[in-house]
Amino acid sequence: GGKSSDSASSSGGSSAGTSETSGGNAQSGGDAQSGGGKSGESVLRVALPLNPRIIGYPAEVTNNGPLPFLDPVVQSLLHFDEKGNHVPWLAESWETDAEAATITFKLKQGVKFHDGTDFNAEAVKWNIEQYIENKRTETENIASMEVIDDHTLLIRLKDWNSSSLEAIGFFVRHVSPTAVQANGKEWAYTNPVGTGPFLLDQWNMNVSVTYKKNPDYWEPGEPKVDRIELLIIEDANTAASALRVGEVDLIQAGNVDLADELIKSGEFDYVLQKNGIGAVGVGLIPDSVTEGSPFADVRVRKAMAHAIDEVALAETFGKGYWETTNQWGSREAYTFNPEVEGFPYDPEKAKQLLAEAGYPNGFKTKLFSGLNTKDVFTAIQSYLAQVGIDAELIVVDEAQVQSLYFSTWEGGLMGHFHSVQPDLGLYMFRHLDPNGAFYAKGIIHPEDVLELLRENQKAPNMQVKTETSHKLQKLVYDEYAIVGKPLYIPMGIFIKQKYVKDDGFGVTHNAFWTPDNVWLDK
Amino acid sequence: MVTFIIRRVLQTIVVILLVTVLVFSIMHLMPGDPVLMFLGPDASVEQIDHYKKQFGLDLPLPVQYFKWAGNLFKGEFGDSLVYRQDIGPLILAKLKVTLTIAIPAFVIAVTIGMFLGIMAAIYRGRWADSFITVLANIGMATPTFWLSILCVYIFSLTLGWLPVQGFTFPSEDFALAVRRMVLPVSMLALGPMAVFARQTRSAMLEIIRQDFIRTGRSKGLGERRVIYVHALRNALIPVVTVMGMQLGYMLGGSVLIEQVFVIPGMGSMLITAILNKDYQLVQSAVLVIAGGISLCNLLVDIAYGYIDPRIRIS
Amino acid sequence: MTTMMNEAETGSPGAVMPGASSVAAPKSSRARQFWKTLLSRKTVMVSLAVLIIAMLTALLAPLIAPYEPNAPDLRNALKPPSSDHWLGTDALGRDVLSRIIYGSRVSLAVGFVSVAIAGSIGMMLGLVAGYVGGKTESVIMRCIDVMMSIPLIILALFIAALIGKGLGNVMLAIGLGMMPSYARLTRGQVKSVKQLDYVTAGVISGTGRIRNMFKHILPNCLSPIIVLMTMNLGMAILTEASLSFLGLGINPPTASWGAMISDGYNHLRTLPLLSLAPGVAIILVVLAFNVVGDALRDTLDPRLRGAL
Amino acid sequence: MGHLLEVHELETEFRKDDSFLKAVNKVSYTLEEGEIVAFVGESGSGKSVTQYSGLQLIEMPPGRIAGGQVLFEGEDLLKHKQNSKEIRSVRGGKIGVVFQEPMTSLNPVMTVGRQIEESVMLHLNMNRKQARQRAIELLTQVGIPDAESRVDDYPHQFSGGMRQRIMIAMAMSCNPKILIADEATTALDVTTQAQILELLRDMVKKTGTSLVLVTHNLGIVARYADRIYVMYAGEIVESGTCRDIFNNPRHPYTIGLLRAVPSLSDPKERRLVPIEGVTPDLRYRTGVCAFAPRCMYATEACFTEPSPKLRDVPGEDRHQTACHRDVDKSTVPVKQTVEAVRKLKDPRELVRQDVILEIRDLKVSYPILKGILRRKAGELAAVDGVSFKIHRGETFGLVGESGCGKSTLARTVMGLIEPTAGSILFRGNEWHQMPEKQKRSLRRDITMIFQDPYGSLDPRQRAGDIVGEPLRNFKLVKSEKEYQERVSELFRLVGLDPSLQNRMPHEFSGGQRQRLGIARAIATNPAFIVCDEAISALDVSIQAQIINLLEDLQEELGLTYLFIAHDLTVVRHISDRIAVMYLGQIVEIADWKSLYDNPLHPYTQALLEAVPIPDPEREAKRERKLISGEVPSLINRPVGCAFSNRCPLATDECRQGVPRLRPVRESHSVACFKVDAP
Ligand SMILES: Nc1ncnc2c1ncn2[C@@H]1O[C@H](COP(=O)(O)OP(=O)(O)OP(=O)(O)O)[C@@H](O)[C@H]1O
Ligand SMILES: Nc1ncnc2c1ncn2[C@@H]1O[C@H](COP(=O)(O)OP(=O)(O)OP(=O)(O)O)[C@@H](O)[C@H]1O
Ligand SMILES: [Mg+2]
Ligand SMILES: [Mg+2]
Repeated sequence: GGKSSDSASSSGGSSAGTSETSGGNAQSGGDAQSGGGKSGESVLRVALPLNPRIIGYPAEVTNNGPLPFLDPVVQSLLHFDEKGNHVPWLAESWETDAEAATITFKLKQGVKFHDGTDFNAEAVKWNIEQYIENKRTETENIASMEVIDDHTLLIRLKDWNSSSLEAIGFFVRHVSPTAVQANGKEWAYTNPVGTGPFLLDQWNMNVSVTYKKNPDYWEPGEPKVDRIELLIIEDANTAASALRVGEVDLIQAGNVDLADELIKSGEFDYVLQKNGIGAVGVGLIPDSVTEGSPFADVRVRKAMAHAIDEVALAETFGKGYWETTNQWGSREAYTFNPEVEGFPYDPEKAKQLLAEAGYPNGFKTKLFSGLNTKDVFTAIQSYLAQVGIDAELIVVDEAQVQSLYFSTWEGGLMGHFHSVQPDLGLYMFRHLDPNGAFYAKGIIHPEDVLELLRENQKAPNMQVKTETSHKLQKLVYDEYAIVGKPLYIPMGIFIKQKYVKDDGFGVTHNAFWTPDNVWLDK
Repeated sequence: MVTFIIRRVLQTIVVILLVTVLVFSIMHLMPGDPVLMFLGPDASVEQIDHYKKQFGLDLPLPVQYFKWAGNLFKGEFGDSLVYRQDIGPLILAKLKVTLTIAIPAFVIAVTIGMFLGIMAAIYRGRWADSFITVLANIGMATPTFWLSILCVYIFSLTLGWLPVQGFTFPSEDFALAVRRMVLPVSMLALGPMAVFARQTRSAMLEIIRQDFIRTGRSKGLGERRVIYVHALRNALIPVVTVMGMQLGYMLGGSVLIEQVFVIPGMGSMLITAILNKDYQLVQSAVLVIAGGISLCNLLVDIAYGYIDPRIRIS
Repeated sequence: MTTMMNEAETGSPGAVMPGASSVAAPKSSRARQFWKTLLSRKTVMVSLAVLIIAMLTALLAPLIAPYEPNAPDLRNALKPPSSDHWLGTDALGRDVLSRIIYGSRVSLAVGFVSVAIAGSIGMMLGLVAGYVGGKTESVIMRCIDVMMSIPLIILALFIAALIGKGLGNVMLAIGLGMMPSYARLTRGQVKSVKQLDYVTAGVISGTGRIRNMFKHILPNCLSPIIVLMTMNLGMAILTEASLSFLGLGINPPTASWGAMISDGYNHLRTLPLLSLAPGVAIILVVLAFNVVGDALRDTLDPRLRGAL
Repeated sequence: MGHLLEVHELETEFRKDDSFLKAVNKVSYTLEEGEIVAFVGESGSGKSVTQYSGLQLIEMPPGRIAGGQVLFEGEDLLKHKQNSKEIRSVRGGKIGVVFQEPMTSLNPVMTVGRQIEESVMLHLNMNRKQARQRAIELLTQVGIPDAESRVDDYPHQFSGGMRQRIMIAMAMSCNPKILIADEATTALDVTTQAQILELLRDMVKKTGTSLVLVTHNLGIVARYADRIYVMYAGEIVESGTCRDIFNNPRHPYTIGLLRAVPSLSDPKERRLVPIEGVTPDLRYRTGVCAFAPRCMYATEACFTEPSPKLRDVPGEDRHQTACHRDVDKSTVPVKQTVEAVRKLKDPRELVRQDVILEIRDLKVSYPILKGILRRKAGELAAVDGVSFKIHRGETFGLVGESGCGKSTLARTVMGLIEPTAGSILFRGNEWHQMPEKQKRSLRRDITMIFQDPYGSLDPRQRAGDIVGEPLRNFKLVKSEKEYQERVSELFRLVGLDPSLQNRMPHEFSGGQRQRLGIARAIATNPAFIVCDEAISALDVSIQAQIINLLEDLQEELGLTYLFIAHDLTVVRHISDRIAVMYLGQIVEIADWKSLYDNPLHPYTQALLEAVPIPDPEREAKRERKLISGEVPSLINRPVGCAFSNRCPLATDECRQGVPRLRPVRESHSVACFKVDAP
C-alpha cells in the first residue's frame, strides 16, 4: 500500500515550530533571488514545506512528503491521471489476475538510468526486493517475482488484494541497482541514479535541492526547463512572502489564511487539489477502549459527533479550502456513500444522547491536539463544552501525538489523521485492524466490520469493491461511530506565478507533479 | 598558564560528560519515539521493529549511552535519525552557518554596545546617557523573535529593501549574503548589544571614579586618553565576563532567529532534532554547544590574564 | 524573611503614588531613604506604575475584560479593530484586548513563580555550597556548571519537552533553567560575607553556626539576589514568550502573550495588531521590571550606588 | 606681591540630592616658591577639595566651583574649561599631585614605566625613548633599586612604599612648580612614612618646587612644613608658621587637635582631651562659627554672630586665626568635660596579678596557594614562635608594622584560627583543646573589638540587637525586661543614648559605631578584650574619645586588654607593657617606660625614630637615623634574624642564627644578638 503524506498534522495552520524546521535558501553562486536564471537558462523555483532526508534510495523513503523531490529524478511504473486512474509511466502496460493473484508488468523499452545502465525487469525486481527488505507495507503482500523477459515482470501475491497494483506500481520507485551496489546504500541516500528527466545537481541539506536537465531523457522533447530548484521553506509565512516578492515561482501553501490572501490578490494562478488523493483528513477519534472512558458507549461517541459544527469550522479555518465530509474520503471518491447520514451539527440531539447514555450533566475528558490543529481544537473544545463535555485541551508535540495514537489516548479524544485515499480495504483497515499500529489500540474492532474489510480487500472487481466500501462507510460511521467525527479534508493548495505552466502540482496525487512537462511562459 | 589551561580543559571535559548524561536522560525520559516520528503515521509494527533494531534503540539505555559515548572517544557521533547522515559533518555544516551569523552579530554587539556604554558613562546624567540607557533597556526587554517578525514585515514585505528569508555564505555571493544577513545579524546582536552597553557603562562608571583615573587626569592627560587607554582596559574585565556569557546566549538565541529567518543553523537543527527525538543528534548538538560555551569561558579566563597583569603573574 | 523584604512589603502599596511615600511614612528612616532614592527618578515611577497597572489588570481581569477571553466566536473571526473590539479579534473570533488582559495573568505568574522557584532552589544550593565548602561545594558547583553550559532557552526547551506543556510546567522549566545563576551568585556572596568582621563578631558573641548563617550571612547576601530576581522577572516573561512561540508554552485556550504573538504571526500582513499588541505588552512589563531592577540595584548595592 | 599661587575666596560645592554641600567655603591662601606648606584638619574638612579645585580635578557634576580665583603665576586657572588644553598643561606639567592611596592610584594594567613616560612625553615633548630614559632616571632618584629592569613591571609587583615612590617620581617627572602631596603617607607604615616624607622634602628642596602637604596628622607636619593652614568644615581657621601654630595655637580647634593626640613626649598620666561632638553637616551651614558647637571656649556670641573671618594675630607675623575670641593654650575653657589627668597603674603591682592569658611558643601558618589553581605550595608562618603572658587588669600593647601577624595573633587568641603549634592558655585552660561547648561558654569571658567600625556591625541589625546579641546567646538575661535594661545600661556605659537602640548601624558616625562594638564586647562582662587596631580607623578627635572610653571601662570593670595597634604613640599612651612584633616574631617586650625610654632592639629604635612628634622645636633637634628598605613580606623572610637585612648593626651572626627573645633587664626582653645584658 501507499503512504499518506508526510506528517499528518502538518497540513493545517502555521508550521512555526512544528515537526521540522525549515532550511534556508542557500543558492549556489551567481543566482539572483528573483525570477529567471542566468543567461537565458530557464529555472523553476518551487518552495515546499517538506524536508527530504533520502532521495536516492527509495526503499527507505518512508513517507509521502518527500516524493516531490523524487519526481524529477526517480520514477515508478505507473502514476495517476486527474481522476485518480492509473496511467503508465515506466511500465508500458500491466495485467492483473485476481484468480491467480498475479500482476504482470510490461516495461517501457529503451529507458536508461542516469548512469547509463538499462532499466529492465531485473532492475525492477531488485528495487522491489529492497522494499521487501525494509519491511515496507507496500510490498508485504508479494509472495514471489519472476522475470519473464527483459521487459516483463510477473509478481505473485500472497492473497489477491485490489490495492497491490497501486502499491507496487506507484509507490515503488526505481534506481540503478548497479550504482547502488557499487557505492553502497549510504551513498545512494544522497545520490539518486534514476530514470527521470533531471539529474541531481546539488543537495543543500535542509535548504534546497537543485536539479539540472537530463539530456538523455527517454521521452523526446522533454524536459522543458533547464533547471529546477526545490527550496525547502517550512515556514508558511516565509514561503508566501518569497512568492510575493518573486523569490520563488510556485509554492505549496501550508496555511489557509496566507493562501487565501495570495489567491485573492489575483496576482497568481493556483491549483486546488480536490480529489483528496494523498491528502490527510482530520477527524476526531474517541478512545473507546480505555477503562472508564465514556466513549465506550456508542451514544456518547455519537453525541460527541453531533456536538461539533464541522461546517462552521471549515468555513472559519478552511476559508473554502477545506472540504467537509461525513465519512472516510472525499465526496468525489467512488467509495463515497451518499446514504451515510453522518452527524450533522445538532447540540440538542447530542445532549439527548448524552442523557440517554447516563451523562445528563456531561463529563470531564481530555482533548489532545497537535500543534497545528490547535486553533480548530480550541474551537472544538468550546463546542464540546456547550453540550456539557468538559474537555481539557492538551497540545502535544508531533512525537507525542504519535506515541498517543500508537497506544491509547487516556480515554479522551484526539485528532484522527488519516489518508483519505479511496481504497478502504487498505487505508481504513490500517486503523481498524486489531493488530494495526495506529489508533488500533484505542478503538473497538467489531467483527462485522472486519469481515467486510476483508471482503473489500479481496474484491475481484470494482463493483464488489464499491459495494463493500459503501457498506463499510455506513457501518463504521453511522452504526458504530468507531472513528468518531470526520471534520475536514484540507485541499492541497498550489499557488504559482502566472507564467508557470504544466507543472502538474495538485492535479493528481498530492505528492506527484510533472517536472518533465513544466515550462515557463515568459 | 599551560597547566591552568590543561586543568581547565579537564574540568570542562568532566562537565561536558555530565552534560551528556543529563541530556541523554532527559531525551529518553521525554515522551515520544524517534522511530515513530521517522516512519510517519502509516508504518507497520514490523517496520517499526526493523528500524528500532537498525538504530540500536532496542538496547537497554545504559548500553545505548555507553555505545554513544564510546564512539565519541573514537571521534564519531553516530548517525542522525532525522537527517540520515553522519552527525559530525552535519553539525559542522550547521555550526558554520550559525557562526556565520553569530560572529558578525557578536562583533557588532561588542563594538556598538561598548561604544554606547562608554558614551553613556562619559555623558552620565545628560540626555545622551538617558537615551542610551533607555534604549538598552528596551533592547533587553524586546522579544527578539517578535522584533524580527516586525522587521521582516517592515523592511522586506512593506519596503521591499531586504530579502524575506534565507541564508547564503558570504563566500558564495557576498552581496546577497550581506543582504540576507542584515536582519538576522542585527536581531541577534540586539540583546547582547544592550547588555554590553549597560555593562560597559556601569563598569566604566565604577572605574572612572577610581583613584588612578584621577591620577591620569592629574598628569594632564586628555580625556580621550584617560577614557580609552586608562579606563577602558580596566573596565574590560567585567565586560569580558559578560561577553563569555553572551556568546552562550547567542547560541541559544539563534534558535529563535534561525526559526524566523529560515537559517539552516544549529538552532533550527536542534529544535528539529528535539521534536523528532533524534537522540544522538540532540546529544551531540548539545555537547557541541556546551563545549562551545565552556570554551568561551576558558577564553574569557585566558583573556583576563591578558587584560589584567595581576592575574597573569599569579 | 529579611528587613529588605519587609520593607518592600510594607512600603509597596502606598509608596507608588507620587508623594504617597511620605504619607505612608515607613517606620525607619532607612526605609524612607530607600523609597526616596528608589523613587527619585521619573522612569522608576513610571515603571512602578506600569507594574501596578499590570498587576491590577491581572487581578481584576474578569472585571476589566470586555469579553470572555477563551470563548470562540467563529463568525467574528479575524476582525479588524472596531468599537466593539478595540484591538480586533483573533482567528477564533476572540477579543484580542480581553486576551491581552487575561494574558497578563500568565506572564506575571510565570515571572513571579519561576523566579521564586529559581531563587529558592538556587539560593539553598548556593548557601549550602558557600557555607559548607569542600566536597559538597565541588559537587554542587559542578552540577551548576553543567546547567550553565546549556543556554537557558535550550534548557527550558528540554525541560518543557520533558515534563510537558502547561502553565505549571513552563514555570518549572524556566525556574529550573534560571536556577544556576542564583546558586552561583549566592555562593559567591556567602563566601565573601562569611569572612566579614560582623560574621566573626557573631561567632564571638556565641551565635551558633546555623543561626549565624541565617541571621548574619543570608540577609546580607540578599541585595544582589533581589536585584537579580527583578531582572529575571522580565527574562522569565520573555522566555515564556519564546517557548510559546516555539509551540512549547502553555496549553490553549489560555491566553499568553507569547502564544498570542505566535498566533498572530500568520496574520501579520492583514492584522498586524494581533502580534503587535501582545509584543508591546511584553516590552512594557519587561522594561518596567528591568528599570525597577536597575533602580533597586542602585539603592541596594552600595558598591554601585551613584554609579548608575 | 607675586605669589606663586594665590587662591582667593575659593568656593566649591557638591550637589547632594536636592541641596548643595559647600565643601570649600571662601578659602584664601597663598603659596610661595620653594616653600613647604601643610594643610591639616580632620577628615572631610575640605583639604583635598581645596587643592583639586584649582586643577578642576573634582568630579563635575556633582561638584561645582561656585566662585573665587586661583591665580597660578598670576593667571586665573578657573577661567579655563574643565579639560581644556590650558588646564591640562598645568596638570602634571606645572603642578604635580601625589595621592593618598598608593595601592589604587596607579593604573593596575599599565607598566609603571609607561605611566611615567606618558606624562613626560606629554609635557616635555620627548619621544618614547627619551621618556623611557627619564622614567628610569626618576625611578632611580626616588630610590627604586634596579630601576632599569623594573620600569616594565606592573604596579602590583611593587610594595606600597615603592608605589608611593613611583607616584612621586611621576608627579615630579615634569619638574612641576608645585607638588601637592594629598595624604601621601597616611596609608603607609611608620618607617616607610618617614622615608617617603624625607624623600619628598629632599626632592623639592633640590628642585625648588613648592610642596603642599595635606594631612590629618599634625605630628607629621611639625618636622617638614614651613607654614601650616588648619582647616575645619571647609574653611581655613588658622594659618601661620609651623612654629607659631604648634607653640602658640590661637584657634580652639587647633588647640583641641593638639590636645587630642598623644605624643611620645607626653607625660604618661596626661589624659587625652577629645574634641567632643561631630563634624557639622556641610549642607546646612548656618552662617555662624562652624566649630562653635564643639568649642570648649565658645561663648554666647559665638552662636549668634556671623562666622568669624581670618584675622591677624597681633604681634606675630603671618599668623592668622578665625575666632571671635582671643584664646590661646592657657585660656580656661568655658566647659571642661573631663579631668586632665588619669590614674596610673603601677607596673610592679600588675605583674603580681594572676596571669589571665599565656601564649607559649605559638605558631600560626597559612597555606600558600599558588597560581590560579590555588594549589597549596607551602606554608606561611604569620605568627612564628610567639610567647608572652598577660596579667589581669593590665593593658598589653602589641605594635608592629602592617602584615607582621598582629591580626593573626589576635584571631588565634580568639579561637577563630587553629594554631599550627604551641598553645594558648586562658586562665590556665588550653583554649584549643577544649570541647566546643566549653569553648563557647568561655567566649563570655574573652571578646574582641574590631578595627573597622563599619565592617564589624551587621548592617541589617538594629543597634540594640547587635549589642544585645551575646546576652541572648549566652542566656545572660532572664526576661525581656531585664534584657532591655541591660542593653540600655550598656549603651549608657559606652556613652550612647539608649534611645538610639532602634537605629541601624549606618545611621551612626564612625566613633559611635566603635562604641557600639565596644558595648557588644563588654555585654557579657568579659574579663579579657582583644582590641585589634580598635582606633586606627578613626579620626584623631574621635580616637581620643575611644581611648578614654577604653581606659574608663578598664577602671570600672577591671578589664584586661590586648591592645593591638601600629601607632606607637597611642600604644605608649594606653599600654602598661608592650611587645614589638616584626615579621611574625616578637623582638622586644618591656613595660612602657623602659621600652620608650630605652629601646634596645634596633627595630624598636627605628620605629621610635620614625614617629613624628608634634613639636617643631624638638623635631628640629632630633637627629634621625631612618632605617632603609621595605618591610619584607613573610614569604621572603630573611634567614637568620628577620630584621638583619635592614639592621644597621647586622653582622654575619645575625644573618645566620635566629636570636631568641631573652630577658636583659627587669621586665625587659629583647631578641637581638647585639644587645648586651647590663
Ligand atoms: N565627589 C564628591 N561628591 C560629593 N561630595 C564630595 C565629593 N568629594 C568631596 N566631597 C565632600 O566634600 C567635603 C570635603 O571633602 P575632602 O575630600 O576635601 O575632605 P578631606 O579634608 O580631604 O578629608 P580626608 O582627610 O578624608 O581626605 C566632604 O564633606 C566630602 O563629603
Ligand atoms: N587568610 C589568610 N591566608 C593567607 N595569608 C594570610 C591570611 N591572613 C593573613 N595572611 C598573611 O599573614 C600575614 C599576617 O597578617 P595579619 O593580618 O596578621 O597582619 P597584621 O599585622 O594584622 O597587619 P595589618 O596591620 O595590615 O592588619 C600577612 O602577610 C598576610 O598576608
Ligand atoms: Mg582628602
Ligand atoms: Mg591587622
